[in-house]
Amino acid sequence: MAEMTMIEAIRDAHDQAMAADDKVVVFGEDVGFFGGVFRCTAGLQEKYGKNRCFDSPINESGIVGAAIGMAAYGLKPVIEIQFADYIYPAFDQIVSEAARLRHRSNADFTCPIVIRVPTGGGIFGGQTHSQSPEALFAHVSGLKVVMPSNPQDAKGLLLASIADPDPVIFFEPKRLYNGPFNGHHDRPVESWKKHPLGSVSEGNEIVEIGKASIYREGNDVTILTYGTMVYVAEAAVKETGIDAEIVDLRTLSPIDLETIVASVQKTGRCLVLHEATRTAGFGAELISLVQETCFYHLEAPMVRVTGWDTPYPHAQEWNYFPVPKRVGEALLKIMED
Amino acid sequence: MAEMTMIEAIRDAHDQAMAADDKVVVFGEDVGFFGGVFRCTAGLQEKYGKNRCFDSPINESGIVGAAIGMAAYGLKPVIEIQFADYIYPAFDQIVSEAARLRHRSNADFTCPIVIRVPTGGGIFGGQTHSQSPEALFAHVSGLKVVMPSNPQDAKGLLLASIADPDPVIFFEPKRLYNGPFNGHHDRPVESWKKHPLGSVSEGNEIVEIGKASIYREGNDVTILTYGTMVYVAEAAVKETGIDAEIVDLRTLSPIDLETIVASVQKTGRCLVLHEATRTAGFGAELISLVQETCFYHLEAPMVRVTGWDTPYPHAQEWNYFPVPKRVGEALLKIMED
Amino acid sequence: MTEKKGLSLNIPEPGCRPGDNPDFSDFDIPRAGSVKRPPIDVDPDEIRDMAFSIVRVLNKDGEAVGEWAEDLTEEDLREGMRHMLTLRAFDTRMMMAQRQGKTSFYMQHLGEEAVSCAFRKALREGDMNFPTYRQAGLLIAGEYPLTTMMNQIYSNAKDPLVGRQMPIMYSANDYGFFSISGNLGTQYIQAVGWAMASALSGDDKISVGWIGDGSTAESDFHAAMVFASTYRPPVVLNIVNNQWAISTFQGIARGGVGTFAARGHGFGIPALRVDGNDYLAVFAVAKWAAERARNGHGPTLIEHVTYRAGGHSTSDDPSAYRAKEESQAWPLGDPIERLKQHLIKIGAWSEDRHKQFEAEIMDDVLKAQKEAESHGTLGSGQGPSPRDMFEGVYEKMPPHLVRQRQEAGY
Amino acid sequence: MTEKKGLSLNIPEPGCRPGDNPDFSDFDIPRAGSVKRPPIDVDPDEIRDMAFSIVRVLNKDGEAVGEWAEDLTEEDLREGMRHMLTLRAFDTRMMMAQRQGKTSFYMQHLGEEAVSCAFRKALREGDMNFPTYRQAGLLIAGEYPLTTMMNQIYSNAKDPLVGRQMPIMYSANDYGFFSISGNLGTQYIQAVGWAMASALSGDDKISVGWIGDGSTAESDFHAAMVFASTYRPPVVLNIVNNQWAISTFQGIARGGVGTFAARGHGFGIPALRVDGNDYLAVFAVAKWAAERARNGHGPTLIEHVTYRAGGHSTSDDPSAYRAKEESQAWPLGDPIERLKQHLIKIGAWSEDRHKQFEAEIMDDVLKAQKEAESHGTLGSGQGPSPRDMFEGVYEKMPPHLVRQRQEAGY
Ligand SMILES: Cc1ncc(C[n+]2csc(CCOP(=O)(O)OP(=O)(O)O)c2C)c(N)n1
Ligand SMILES: Cc1ncc(C[n+]2csc(CCOP(=O)(O)OP(=O)(O)O)c2C)c(N)n1
Ligand SMILES: [Mg+2]
Ligand SMILES: [Mg+2]
Repeated sequence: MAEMTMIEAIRDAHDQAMAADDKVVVFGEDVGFFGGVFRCTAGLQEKYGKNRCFDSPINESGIVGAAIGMAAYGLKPVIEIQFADYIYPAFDQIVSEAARLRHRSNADFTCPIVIRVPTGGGIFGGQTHSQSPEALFAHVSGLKVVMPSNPQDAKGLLLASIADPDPVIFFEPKRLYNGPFNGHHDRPVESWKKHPLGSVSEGNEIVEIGKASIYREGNDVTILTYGTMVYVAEAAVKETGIDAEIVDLRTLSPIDLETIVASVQKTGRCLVLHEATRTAGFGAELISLVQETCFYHLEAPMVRVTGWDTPYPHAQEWNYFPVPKRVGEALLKIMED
Repeated sequence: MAEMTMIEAIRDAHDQAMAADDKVVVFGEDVGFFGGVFRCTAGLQEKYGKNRCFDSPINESGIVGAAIGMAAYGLKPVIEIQFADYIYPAFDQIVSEAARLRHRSNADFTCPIVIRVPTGGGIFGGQTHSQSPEALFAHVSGLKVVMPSNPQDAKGLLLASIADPDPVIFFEPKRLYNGPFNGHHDRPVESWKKHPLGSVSEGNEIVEIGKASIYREGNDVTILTYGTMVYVAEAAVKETGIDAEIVDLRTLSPIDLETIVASVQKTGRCLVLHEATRTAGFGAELISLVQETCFYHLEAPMVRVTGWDTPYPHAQEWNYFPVPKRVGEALLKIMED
Repeated sequence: MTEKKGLSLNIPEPGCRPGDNPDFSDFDIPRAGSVKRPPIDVDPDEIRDMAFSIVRVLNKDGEAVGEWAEDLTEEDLREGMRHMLTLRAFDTRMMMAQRQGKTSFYMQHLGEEAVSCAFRKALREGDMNFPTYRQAGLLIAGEYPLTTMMNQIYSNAKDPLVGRQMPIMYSANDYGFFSISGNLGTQYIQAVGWAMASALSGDDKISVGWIGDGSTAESDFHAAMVFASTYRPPVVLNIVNNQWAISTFQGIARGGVGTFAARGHGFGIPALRVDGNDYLAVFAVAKWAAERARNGHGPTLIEHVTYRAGGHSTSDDPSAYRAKEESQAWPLGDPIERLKQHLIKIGAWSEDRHKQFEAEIMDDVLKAQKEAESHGTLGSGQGPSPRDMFEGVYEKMPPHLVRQRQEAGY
Repeated sequence: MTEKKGLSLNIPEPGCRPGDNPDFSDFDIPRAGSVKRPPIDVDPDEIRDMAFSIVRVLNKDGEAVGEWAEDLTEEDLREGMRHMLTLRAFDTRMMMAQRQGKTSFYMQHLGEEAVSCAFRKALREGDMNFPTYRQAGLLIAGEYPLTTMMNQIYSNAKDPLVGRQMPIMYSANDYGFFSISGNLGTQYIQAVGWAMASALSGDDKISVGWIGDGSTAESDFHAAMVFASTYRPPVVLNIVNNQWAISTFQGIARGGVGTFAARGHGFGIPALRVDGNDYLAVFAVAKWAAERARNGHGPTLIEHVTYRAGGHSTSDDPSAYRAKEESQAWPLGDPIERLKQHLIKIGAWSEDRHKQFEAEIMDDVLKAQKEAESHGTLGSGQGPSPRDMFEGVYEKMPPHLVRQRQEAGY
C-alpha cells in the first residue's frame, strides 16, 4: 500500500495499465509533455514514449472520434476531456458512435475506450469549469458511467474501466483530487495522505464496475450519493447526529440496485444528493428506482438535495453547492416526516 | 377553424409568424426550396423570399451557432434539425451557448431561438431516425422543452415558442405528422382531418408554454405522458376499460406541476409513459416530482412504461415501442397493487 | 426585413430547377490524360493545381490516355464491369423489393458505381474503409456475399446484424468495411484514428474515409483534417461529390467557390480531383493515394466528381427540386457505359457480350435474392428475436437489461 | 506496441523545451513593407500568397513603410499607445489582485496588446466583436470603463454580470463586445450568424470573430468557414496565433505545414497574415478587411502572428513546458516597444515622455481599482445576492425556480 492523492492514484492506474498492455494509448489536450492541466498523466510520455502518451489538437469530437477508430483497430485508448463542461462538442461521437458501435454491428466492431472527465464544482470555476453532466450519459444505453470518490476507488475503477470491453465515461470529481472536501470551503483542506482511503494498493487490483460501497453504515435514513458529495453527506451526518447510511454509488450505470434496495428497505427513508442541476438529474432516476422497489418500505417522502436549476455561478458558488447545512436540514425534515 | 394535419399546422404557424414579424427567419437542411424532408416549411421560401427561408449547409452546430448570432443581432431564427437523432452535433451550442447566454450576460444578450426537432419512432427508422432525446434537454437550465401531440397544440405552441424570449427546443413527434397513432401499427392509419384536434384556429392564437392539458378525464389512475404516447395511452384505456386520466404534458420544461399534482391527488395512482429509454429518462423526473408532492396520496407504486434501455432497433420496433398492450398490463398491475 | 440600407446575403442557387433546361457549360472538364501524375512523395505544395483540375483517363472515344492510365489487364477490366453491373442489378432488385414492401428502406448508387468499385481494387486485405451508405461497391468488389447483404436489408433470420440496423447499414470487419452510421461525417475522423493506430503499431495497413459533398460541411470533416494534418497517418480521405445532398446542390456546402478538394490545402494535405465516372481514373488515383499512405507519405484528399442519378433514397423524389433532364445532361456520362465503350474499343467486349453478361449477373442477383428471401423479409415473421434487441448493448448484459428483457417477456 | 514492421506516427514537437536554447531562425519573416496592398474587391485567388507571408509596416528602425502604412496622425498613435499601456497596466494590477486573493482567476495579454487595441480602431459603432478571453483591448480601446471591468473581475456589488461569470468573461453589447464563453470556438460561427443577420436585414454593420491558434482545431471553426463561404456575410474572422495553447505549441493544431491563414483557401475566403506585434500593421489590415465586409465583398480571414509572453492564465506556469528565454527570443519584439520606437522616430515621443505617460496611466488604473474595490472584491461579503443566481435563467422566472429560490432562503 502507498499513500496517494487521487491524482497520483489515477496516474498510477495509467502506469500499471500501460506497463501491462502496450495497446493502451493515452492522449488528449495537454496530456502529453505537460502531463495534463491536473497532472493526471504526468510522467507517462517520458516513461512510455510519445507513441503511448501524446498531446492532441483542441477538438473534443476529434479526440473521441479518433479514439473510436483506434479502438476499432484494436488499441485501448484512454483519453482525457479537460473539463466535463467541454465534453459537449464530443457528444455526438459518444452517443451516436461509441455507445452504439457494438450493438449496431452485432459486435463486428467494439469500442473499449475510457473517457476521463474531471467534473464538478467547488473551485470557483464558474459555469464552464464546474458542471456535473453525468445524467446525460446515464441516459444513453451502451455507455458505462463511473465516478470514484477517493484514491483507492479511483485507481481500482480506472483499471477496471481500461479493462472493460465497452466505453466508459470516467468522471473524476476534481474537488477531490488533492483531498476529501466536505463543502466547508472556509475550513482548512485535508490531504488524502492522512486519509484511510488515500492508502492505495500498489498492484493492479480492480474495483468492480457496477458495485456501490457503503461509505458509512447507519440505520435511520439512506443517503444515495457519489463523488464529492460523499464527504458533504458525512459532514451533515456528523453535524446533525442522524444515523444515516451513506451509499457511495461509485458506478451510476449500470447501477447497483441491490445495494440501494437493501439499504432503503433497512432504513425506510432516503435522501438523494448530487451537485448537478436537479430537473431530470441522476437523482430523479434514483428516486424512481427506490420508489419502484421500496414503495411499501418508505416511511417518508424521499428528498433530493442538488445543485439548483441554474447555470453554475461564480460568486454564489457556496449558495449553489449543496453544503452540509442544506443536507442536514433535509435529513432533519426526512426524519420528522 | 380549418382542418389541418400536424404538418400543415406547423407550416401555418410559420406562415403566421413570418407574416406578423419580419424578424422571423427560417432555415435548416433542405428547408428552403424543397420545404423540408417532412414538408413542414413547404411554400415559405416562395412566399417570403430566400432571405426569410433558406437552405443551410449540413452542420447542425453551425445551424444553431448561426441562429444564436442572428438572435444576438435581433432576429428571431426558427431552425429545423432534420431528425432528433442529429441534434447531438449541436449539443454544445445549445447547452453551452443558447441556454446560457441570457444568464451569463445578465440579459446583455439573449437568445430567442426555436429549434424544431422531429422526434420519436414508429416509422421503421432504426436507431438514427427514431430517438427521443427530450430528457437531455430538460436537464439543461435555460432551455424550454415543448412537445405537442396534435395539430391544434402544434400550431399554438409553435407560435408561443416563436414569441418566447428564450430558446425553445420544439419536439415534433413525427409519427403524428399525418394522423394520430396509437401503437397499433397493423391497423389502418387515421387522418387528422377527421379528428377533433385536427381542427385548428386560423388566427395566431398561442397555446401557453408550461401548461399541460387533460386529454381524457378519469378517476382511477393518472397517466402522465406526451407526444405519440398520448394515443397509445388512450388505446390502452379503451382496451382495459380502466378509468384513467390522461395528462398530455405538452411542455416538459418548465413543467406544469399543478396539473400533475391535482390529477394524482385525485386518482392516487400514477403511470408514466414515454418512448425514450428508461434510465434517467424524463419519466424519472415525473416520478420524482409526484413522489415529492403526492407521497401521502399514493396508493400503489408508480410504474414507468418506456422504451427499453437499448438502441432503437429496426426489426424489433414493435417490441421496443411501448404498445397499448404493455401500457394496459401496467395499468392493470397498478390497479391491483 | 427592414428596408435595405446596405448589404444583402448571398444564398447560392443551383444552375437548374424543375422546369429549367439543365446547362453544364460552366463546368470545366479537362481533357482526359491532361493531368500529370506526380511521384507519390511529391511535396503537396507542388500539386496545388490538381485540386482545381480533374484526373481523367478515358477519353470521349473510350481510349485510356495519359500518365494515369494503368496497366490493367482485360480480365481486370471485365472484373470491374462485373462489379459495377452487379451493384446496379442489386440496386434494381432492392429498389423493387422495397416497393414490394419486403423491407422499409433502400439507397441506390445509380451513376456512382465506379467510385466504390474501382477504389476497392486498390486496397489490400486488412485495410479498412469507413464508408457512407453509398459505397456498397466496396463490399461487392470485395466479393462479399450478396445474400448476406440482402439478409441485412430484409432484417431476416440470417441478418448478420440481427435486425438491429436499418437496411443497407452493413458492417463487415473481415472485408475491410466499417459499420455504417446513420450520422453523417462521424466516420471520417474515425478513419483517421484507425490509421493513427496502424502507424502507432508500426503496421502498414491503411484506412479509407468516405464522405459526401453535403457532409463535408459537418464538423467532423474538420476534426479529420486537423488530426490528419497533425499526425500524418496512412489514410485516404475520399469526398464523393455527387452534386446533391438530398435537395440541396453542392453549392450550399461550399458557396460555389473553389473545390472541395482545395480544403486540403489549408492542412498541407495533397488534394486532387478525379472523374468519378471513369473506372480507370478512380482506380489509378486510389492506387496512388494508397501507395502514398502505405509508404509513410501520409494522407491524401480525393474529390470524386460524379452525379447522383437517382433519388437520395426510397423516401425521396428528386423531381420536386431538380430538373428530370439534369441526369442525362451530366457531362461525365455513365460509368458502366464508359467502361463498356473502352472494353469494346480495345477489342475485349461487344454489345452482345455485354447484354449476355448483364443477364448472367441479374441471374446471380436473383438467385441471391431467392436465397435471402427463403430466410424471410421484414415483417415476414422469420426475423430475429426481440431477445436480440437486448443483447449486445454491452458485452455482458447488466442486471437492468436482464430485468427489462424479462419484463418484455423474452 | 508490437514490433515495428512499417509505419510510424508523426507527433509534432516545438522547437524548444525547458532547458533548450530558443531558436526562431526557421521562422520566415518578410521585410516590413514588402507585401502589396490589394484593392478590397480583389479576387481571393489572386492573393493566395498573402496567406504565406506577413503584412508588416514598422521596420527594424521604427519607420512605417510600404503600401500598408496608413495615414495615422500622431494623436492616433499616441492614443494607440495609451490603449496598449492601459491594457498592460490593467493586467499587471489584476494579476496582482488575483495573487492577493481579491479574485479567483485572471488572464493577461502580455505581448499581444496590439492585436485587440489596433483592431478596435478600425471598427464603427454598432459593429460587433465575438471575442475570446484574450481581447480585453477591444474594451479598453473602445473606452469601456476600467472600473466596470474590474467590478466584473471582483464579482462585487457593481458587477454588471452580478457574480454569475468567472473573472474577465465580460459582456458589453453597447461597446460591440459579445458575452465571452468559456467554451472555445463556439463564438466563431455566432459571429458569422450575426453578420448574416446584418446582411439579411440590409444593414451595413459588420461582425468580427476571434479565435486562438489552438482553438482553430475546434469544429466550430469549420462551421464558421463553411457558413462564411456559402453566404459571404460581412464578417472578419481573426485568428490570434500566439504560438501556444496552454502547453501545446501551434504545431499540434496544424501539423507544422502551411499556415492557419491558408485554411481560408479551401473556402474561397481571402486570407492574410499580419505582424500582430505591429500596431500599424494590425490597424491597416483590420481597416482593409472591415471595408471589404462593409462594401459587400464578404468575409476575410486574418492570422495575427504574435506571442503569448505570459502564462496561459493565473492557473498556469509555462516554465514547465517551454524555455523561459523563448519569449525574449521571439523575433517580432514587443508591441509597445515597437510603437514607442516609431513615435520617437517620427519625433512625437521620447523615453521620458513615455515613462511619464506610463506613470499617468498606472495612476488611472489604480484609481479605477480603488473605486472598484470600494464596491467589494470576491468573498468580501459585498457581492451580488444569491437571489441573482436564480434570476435571468429565463426572462420570467418559472415556478420551479421560484420554489428553489425559496428553498434556498432568498
Ligand atoms: C448528422 C446528420 N444530419 C443530417 C442527416 C440527414 N441526411 C441524411 S443523408 C443527407 C444528405 C447527405 O448528402 P451527401 O453528403 O452529399 O451524400 P449523398 O447522399 O449525396 O451520397 C442528410 C442531410 C444525417 N443523416 N446525419
Ligand atoms: C471546448 C473547450 N475545450 C478545452 C478548453 C480548455 N482550454 C481553455 S484555453 C485552452 C487553450 C486555447 O489556446 P488558444 O486557442 O491558442 O488561445 P490562447 O489561450 O493562446 O489565447 C484550452 C485547451 C476550453 N475552454 N473549451
Ligand atoms: Mg452528395
Ligand atoms: Mg494560442
